[in-house]
Amino acid sequence: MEYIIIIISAVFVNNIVLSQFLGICPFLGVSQKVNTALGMSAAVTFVMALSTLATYLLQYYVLVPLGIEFLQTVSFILVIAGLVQMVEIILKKISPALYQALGIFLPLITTNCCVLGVALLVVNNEFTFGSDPHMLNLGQSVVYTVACALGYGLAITLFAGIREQLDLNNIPKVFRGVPIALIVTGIMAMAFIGFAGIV
Amino acid sequence: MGKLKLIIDGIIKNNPTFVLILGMCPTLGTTTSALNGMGMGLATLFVLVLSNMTISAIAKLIPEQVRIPSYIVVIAAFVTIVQLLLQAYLPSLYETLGIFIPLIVVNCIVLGRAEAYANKNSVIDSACDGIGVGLGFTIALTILGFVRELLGSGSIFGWKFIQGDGILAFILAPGAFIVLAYLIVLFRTVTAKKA
Amino acid sequence: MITTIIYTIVCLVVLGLLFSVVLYLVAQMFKVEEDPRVDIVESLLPGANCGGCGLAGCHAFAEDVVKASSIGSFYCPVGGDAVMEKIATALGQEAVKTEPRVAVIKCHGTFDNRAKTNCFDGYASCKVMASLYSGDTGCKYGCLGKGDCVSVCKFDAIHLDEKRGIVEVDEEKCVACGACVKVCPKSIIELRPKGPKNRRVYVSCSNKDKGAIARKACSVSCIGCGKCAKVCAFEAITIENNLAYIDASKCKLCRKCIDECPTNAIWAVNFPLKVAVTPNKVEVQNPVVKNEN
Amino acid sequence: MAKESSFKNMVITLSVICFICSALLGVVYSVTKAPIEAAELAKINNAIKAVVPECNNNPSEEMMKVEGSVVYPAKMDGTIVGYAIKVNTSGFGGPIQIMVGFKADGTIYNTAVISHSETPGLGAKISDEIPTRTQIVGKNPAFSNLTVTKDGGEIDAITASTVTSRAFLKGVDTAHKVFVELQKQQ
Amino acid sequence: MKRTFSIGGIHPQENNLSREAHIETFPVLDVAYISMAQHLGAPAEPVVQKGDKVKVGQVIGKPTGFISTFVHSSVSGTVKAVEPKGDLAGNPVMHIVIDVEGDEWCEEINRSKDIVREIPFSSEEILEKIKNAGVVGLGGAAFPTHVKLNPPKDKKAEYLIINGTECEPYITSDDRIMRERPDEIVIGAAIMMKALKVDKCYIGIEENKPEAIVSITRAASHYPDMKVVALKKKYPQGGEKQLIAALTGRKVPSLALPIEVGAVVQNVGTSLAVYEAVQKNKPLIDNVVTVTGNCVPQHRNFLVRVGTPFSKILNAIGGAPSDAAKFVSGGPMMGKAVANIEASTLKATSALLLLTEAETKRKEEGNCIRCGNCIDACPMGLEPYLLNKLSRIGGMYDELEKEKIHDCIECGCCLYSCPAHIPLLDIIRVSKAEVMNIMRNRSVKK
Amino acid sequence: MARLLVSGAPHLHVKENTQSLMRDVLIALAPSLLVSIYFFGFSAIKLVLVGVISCVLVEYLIQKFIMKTKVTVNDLSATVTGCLLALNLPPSSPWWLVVIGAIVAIGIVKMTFGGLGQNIFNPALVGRVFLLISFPTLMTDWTIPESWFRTDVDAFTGATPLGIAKEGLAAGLTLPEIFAANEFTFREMFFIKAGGSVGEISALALILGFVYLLIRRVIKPHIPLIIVGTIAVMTGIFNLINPEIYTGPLFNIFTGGVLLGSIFMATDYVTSPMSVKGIVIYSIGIGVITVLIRYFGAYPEGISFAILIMNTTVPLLNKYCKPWRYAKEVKNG
Ligand SMILES: Cc1cc2nc3c(=O)[nH]c(=O)nc-3n(C[C@H](O)[C@H](O)[C@H](O)COP(=O)(O)O)c2cc1C
Ligand SMILES: Cc1cc2nc3c(=O)[nH]c(=O)nc-3n(C[C@H](O)[C@H](O)[C@H](O)COP(=O)(O)O)c2cc1C
Ligand SMILES: Cc1cc2nc3c(=O)[nH]c(=O)nc-3n(C[C@H](O)[C@H](O)[C@H](O)COP(=O)(O)O)c2cc1C
Ligand SMILES: Cc1cc2nc3c(=O)[nH]c(=O)nc-3n(C[C@H](O)[C@H](O)[C@H](O)CO)c2cc1C
Ligand code: SF4
Ligand code: SF4
Ligand code: SF4
Ligand code: SF4
Ligand code: FES
Repeated sequence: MEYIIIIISAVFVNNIVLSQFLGICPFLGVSQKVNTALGMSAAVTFVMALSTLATYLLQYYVLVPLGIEFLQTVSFILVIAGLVQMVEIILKKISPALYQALGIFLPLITTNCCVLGVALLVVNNEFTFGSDPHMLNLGQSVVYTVACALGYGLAITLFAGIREQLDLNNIPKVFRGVPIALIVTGIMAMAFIGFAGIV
Repeated sequence: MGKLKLIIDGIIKNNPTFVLILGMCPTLGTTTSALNGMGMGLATLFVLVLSNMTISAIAKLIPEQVRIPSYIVVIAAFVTIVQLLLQAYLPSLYETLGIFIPLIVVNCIVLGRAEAYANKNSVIDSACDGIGVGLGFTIALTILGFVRELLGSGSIFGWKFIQGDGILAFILAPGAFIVLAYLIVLFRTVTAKKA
Repeated sequence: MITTIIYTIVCLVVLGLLFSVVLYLVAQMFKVEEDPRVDIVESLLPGANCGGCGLAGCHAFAEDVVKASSIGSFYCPVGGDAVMEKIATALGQEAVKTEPRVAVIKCHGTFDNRAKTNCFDGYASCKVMASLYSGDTGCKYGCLGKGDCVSVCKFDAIHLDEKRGIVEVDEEKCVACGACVKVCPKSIIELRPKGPKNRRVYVSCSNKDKGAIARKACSVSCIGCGKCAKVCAFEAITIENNLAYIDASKCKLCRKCIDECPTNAIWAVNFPLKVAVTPNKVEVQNPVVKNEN
Repeated sequence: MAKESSFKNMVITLSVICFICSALLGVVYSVTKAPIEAAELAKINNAIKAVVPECNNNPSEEMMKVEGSVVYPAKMDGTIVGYAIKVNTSGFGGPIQIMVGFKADGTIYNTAVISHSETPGLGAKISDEIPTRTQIVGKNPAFSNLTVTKDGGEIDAITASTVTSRAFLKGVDTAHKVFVELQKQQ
Repeated sequence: MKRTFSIGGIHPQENNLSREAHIETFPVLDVAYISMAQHLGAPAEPVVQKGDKVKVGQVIGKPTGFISTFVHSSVSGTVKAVEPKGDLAGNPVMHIVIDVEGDEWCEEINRSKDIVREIPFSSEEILEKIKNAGVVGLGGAAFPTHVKLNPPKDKKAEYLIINGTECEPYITSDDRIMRERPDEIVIGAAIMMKALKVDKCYIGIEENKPEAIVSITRAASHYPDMKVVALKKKYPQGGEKQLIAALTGRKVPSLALPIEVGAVVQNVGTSLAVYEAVQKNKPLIDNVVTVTGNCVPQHRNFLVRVGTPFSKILNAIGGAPSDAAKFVSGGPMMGKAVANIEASTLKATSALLLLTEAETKRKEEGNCIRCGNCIDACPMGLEPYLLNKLSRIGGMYDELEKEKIHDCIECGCCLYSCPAHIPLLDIIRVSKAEVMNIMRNRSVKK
Repeated sequence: MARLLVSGAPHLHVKENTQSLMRDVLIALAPSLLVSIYFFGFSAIKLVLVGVISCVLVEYLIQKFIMKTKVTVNDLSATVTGCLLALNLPPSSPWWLVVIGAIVAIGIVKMTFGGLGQNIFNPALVGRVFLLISFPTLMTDWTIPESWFRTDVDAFTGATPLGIAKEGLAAGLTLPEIFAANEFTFREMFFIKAGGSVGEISALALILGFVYLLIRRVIKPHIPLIIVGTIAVMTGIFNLINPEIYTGPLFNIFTGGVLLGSIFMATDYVTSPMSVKGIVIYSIGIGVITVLIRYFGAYPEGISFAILIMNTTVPLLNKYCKPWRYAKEVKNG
């Protein structure tokens, strides 16, 4: 039950893009086509799960015992950057098509706030899933991270669908591109507020 | 190139928020009031200038393969410094900005400027570029925060001029997106007319 | 205190080491060969993605150029010779020079030059109209005036004169990408050399009907009478299917043909003012508005 | 141009950069460590000061744990004049940390919100001056029904933020339980 | 429940004003203008020259390709000219202009009205006779009938389907021939069955023509293998894919011909022409043309010789009424608007329809409101609104192909039913042609 | 004879146009409007008038002065939006609330997307939701401003049945207790009920409108029926599991905006899927989300959010749920 609450909360209620404001740049950037958005969400999910796992271990088995938690930011980002670059290299080899589709945005996953953001949230924040405030354990962290990534995927896929449709429409010139995308996101955020309080 | 022009370019032509559309997360996440926006902007400015300078100084020494990780480590170090300083001397601001302070590391603007400008230019030019872009960011965040605060809470820099609440949607997530959209449109129309 | 600093240093250096070693190994294991020249060429291109080169955008152009053995058959109309030269240098080849060209409309059947015979009531598009019938005037060859070429032009270089029912090319803006040539269902747009000082002479008509029929349909039609060909000292003019054509490479811009043409179908542009008083130009100066649509 | 990406170069560069950065960080950390701790302490102390009657001890030094909550006893010349009790409760947007100050007789002296993540403009108002706080000051939870009016109590909720108000009052209630426990222990 | 096809379709107002008008023979005029492009495929090549004397039924044009057929003179007289003339769309097409002198028919043509039931010919002989008679499909497309009746060897025909649906509003020429000449039609069908070597034949007629159903049923009772089926009224039931689906439940796959599901569809008029060609040696030189329209005082069904100018037919009903704003050759849904009323009738001209401005003028185009009416109306299950949007962006050929624009049968249901009055089919037609072209080039490359 | 018209086939078209469709929607809304005028008196008229006028005005001003395109307020779509916006607000709303809603609905949600037919989200609903999150107190204030027909108004002030149920549950009561304390009879809910938005007062009037729209073939019945069906099934199951805390089908269908939303708002052509397959998923989604929000969410009412949330999925539904294509069949099917 607790895991279900975690998932619903992270996917719908506290959607990482629509209510936490994380990972907006690639959200706006890689959402022109549904297929790319799906690829991006897959990549983000993968990277996020992996990096949270790594950073969680780093936090609790290295930084905390050594009393150097302030090194969080540096060490986390280093780990994440390494992982992303690895994924990039591997992807380029295994699936050139996907690589092409995600284009320059793969390296940008590094600078996607949601990866580092979630890694930091997981080890720094108290959560109230199901019970009183507590820190997440490893299992919860991974589930939470994956759920966040799924929420990201959900948002970006819906958004890409909308943008594909917008491409067929006659948007006034000044609104084309980012402004209309932001307005759509805003209204999506408004719609998702409906989920407020579900968990 | 004139240093002043570099700075002004950063504010107008390369405005990170309105033109380059980078660093959206702090832009949207911290601008519930003008002061918060400004604080975030200044913190970023600080990191941006220092990292730009450092990177332009060391760019030539770094092999291609580890370029990005090296830059990131440098940036992260500066961010951590900001983080520690804020925590020590401005704890309340540190608390309001919350997670967005460490996230300056991944703010695309910082790495973006390092990649696009600092590693090709001199230290001084990079510093000016950092100041310009950082100011552009700060100004944009302040304006965004100002508008959201004005509409959403009915106050200006914390000074409340109406009784009760404003239009709450503007300080919630949807308002952030929508106000930014209209500011970008405004910016586009104004700059297009000038050009 | 010192221990903290030592831990910090050790921790971060170890991470950095790990990072570089692992990355290096992975990079070795998953190496992909890619021609770096594609990126170089693409960065040289204007990035308009107009398709004027006949390929699917600038990236495709770059890929194909790099693949091909010689760049002779490639030309980017937007970037022009300057860009082609840069690409050639980048690839270590000679660039081919192409004369600058500009689109010309080979029809001048304005509303007052030709009468409407019916009223088109479908979607306002030349393509749609041409797919259905010969057009709403007696001339089966002329401009349909629905402006497909206008909407396809990425450079805002072609405009529809609503009052006179004909399109006009803005020479300054036209980059001769050829998009309008491709889209015009009546094939009346031609890319012609710009000519010295932008001066050129051409037949502004595409009517292939016999003289009498053409004349009846349009007052400025080429009736294929051949007078121009006779008067031309340079054999630049040929008549085929009742239509005259001036070969730009032979034409010496003497403009004798212009005075000879009984229907004012030949146009001379950008010559000094004296010539601007040809009947054509007079008419341009006093457009009679008569759009009955 | 940048140096060539040989294995040796990569490793050395990255290590050196890491070394310099970490050394720098270590130093900055050492320098800011004290002020950071001071700032945190000051925050707690300020909160304590705001919620307990005047005292002349340093409550944060005499902190104790009761029923999982942190209690700071305030003493005037050695006699207890009140307690500041820090409790966690969960509001609309996540955990809320509040400090409730009791006088020795059990009436509420004052309350303070230490941290929260409620919605700006709605629940976030608990950290500003809010009706709830002024209404409960001087009341003794043992004798008053400190719940929102909607639940039959005597406190007006913050407009449109019943959830936050309930959470706040639940926190007060928890603190009061801790207070009762403290009384029992003595 | 009467049968019909399952997806899409519309119910425009029927307006069969001329359904009670008997077929009248239209007088032969002074000059006939006979087009060489009267059929789908390659135009015929003239085999006569200026000054030649021709008789009715004499070959004046010969086929120039596999999908092509003969053209015969519909009058007797002297060839006045062989020259390009505007067709109804104003585009130049090779015509043979004949000055009419008397009405002298070729000898081999049997002009008696007797009904000849016996079919003494073999399948090959039948095809030869049909080809020599220049018979083309009269259902609209004018596809050479002998080609259609000769399916590739690897495809087996199972059914002959006779299309008597006449689903378009206004037109009544098929209705009239079914009522007036049922026996010939049925024998024509029997001939085609023999040519195709099939033993099943459906004759589909929409229920709004009860008299035709009765008369054809009576005539078909001689042939146990023929089944007359009354169908629910719905446009475009006459589309061959829809008719096959309604009658047999089979669906012709995308880009395939009806023979893929074992069916061959022929119009009732074609059937009549086949009868005359095979049993009477009479080439296709005349056909029934409905002349009608709400603004027309008289509604007529004329048996018209091929090559009669439209303007002359209009004169016969007292000239075009002053409020007629559009002439349509064919029905209001599929017919072609006439730009040149000096153009003359073709073998497959089925109607001349006069519409007023109020009836036909396109309403001002609005924004698509995504009402989905066009989707509901499309009998091919396409999304016309989307095809329209994709087309207007330009260059989206891959997407259009994915949306199966090539399946569009150009029935016009979408444009008809759009409340925003978007010229859907105008736009789809052009993109469809482009997409089909791309597809063809691709398959040629392969 | 004038010059001949020439165009591609077909040469006939339907008589309906956008304006006539919108007019039908307005006619279908008339019964509800009349009931609310009867019940709320002048304030209902005021809200609807302000809604319509401000929506039309905003559209007019934007088209005329900002976009400089043809003004198309004649198509009545802005009128429908204004009308629905007003019908979705509490009767006691001040007029400026409607104006803000109209600016959001037309200015942000419709015109920035290019106007009629191009918007992704339902304008009236975004307008309403915007107001709901911006002015939570005003938007949940259900006091009845005045009444032209009854004097015992007091009996009808107070929250909506949904709100009462939600509050009661939050306060730890069980449903039977809540129902005992408040009278919600089916009869009242069906014919006229107190508490609620201007337009959701009478289920009967809404259903009349539904029937009119069906007869005029303006909408297909799928969306409303599936939404109501889904809600009925889902609440039925929950209600069976625990009737103490989960309200039942009748209560859920006839209270709140389910009928107004499913008949008039979820059916908006522009923002609902094009194919039947898509429509089914869309409608089920709306039903499920509505129930989830009502049972578990912060808001007592969920249909507006549910429709908006499903609006975001419409492009994907259009992309992946194609109509039943003719030619998919393989040989000799
Ligand atoms: C985006 C959003 C944020 C909210 N934030 C809070 C909050 O911080 N505190 C709270 O108690 N309720 C919050 N709510 C819930 C509603 O405002 C409130 O529960 C509901 O309107 C009931 O009104 P009431 O508090 O007047 O009973 C929020 C709702 C939304 C949609
Ligand atoms: C939309 C549409 C409607 C048609 N309606 C009819 C019709 O009413 N009657 C008819 O005989 N053929 C109609 N046709 C033509 C038939 O599809 C088919 O081509 C014809 O029956 C084949 O016979 P034919 O070769 O003898 O003409 C229609 C075609 C289409 C695409
Ligand atoms: C290019 C082309 C080739 C065709 N080839 C054949 C064929 O080989 N056999 C056949 O029976 N029909 C053939 N058809 C005829 C079609 O099946 C169809 O009957 C004809 O296009 C008339 O259809 P319609 O009247 O429904 O438009 C062909 C049609 C076209 C356009
Ligand atoms: C059946 C039907 C339902 C409609 N529902 C709405 C609605 O819920 N909200 C709205 O703003 N407009 C509605 N409209 C009007 C119009 O479609 C709407 O303004 C468009 O979304 C604007 O592009 C409706 C129109 C019709 C025909
Ligand atoms: S005759 Fe020549 S100039 Fe006149 S309309 Fe035709 S093509 Fe144009
Ligand atoms: S030039 Fe060709 S494309 Fe342009 S308007 Fe004339 S007919 Fe159309
Ligand atoms: S014309 Fe084509 S797209 Fe339109 S309804 Fe008919 S088959 Fe469908
Ligand atoms: S019928 Fe017209 S308005 Fe309706 S969806 Fe189709 S194109 Fe759009
Ligand atoms: S700032 Fe760019 S993704 Fe967050």
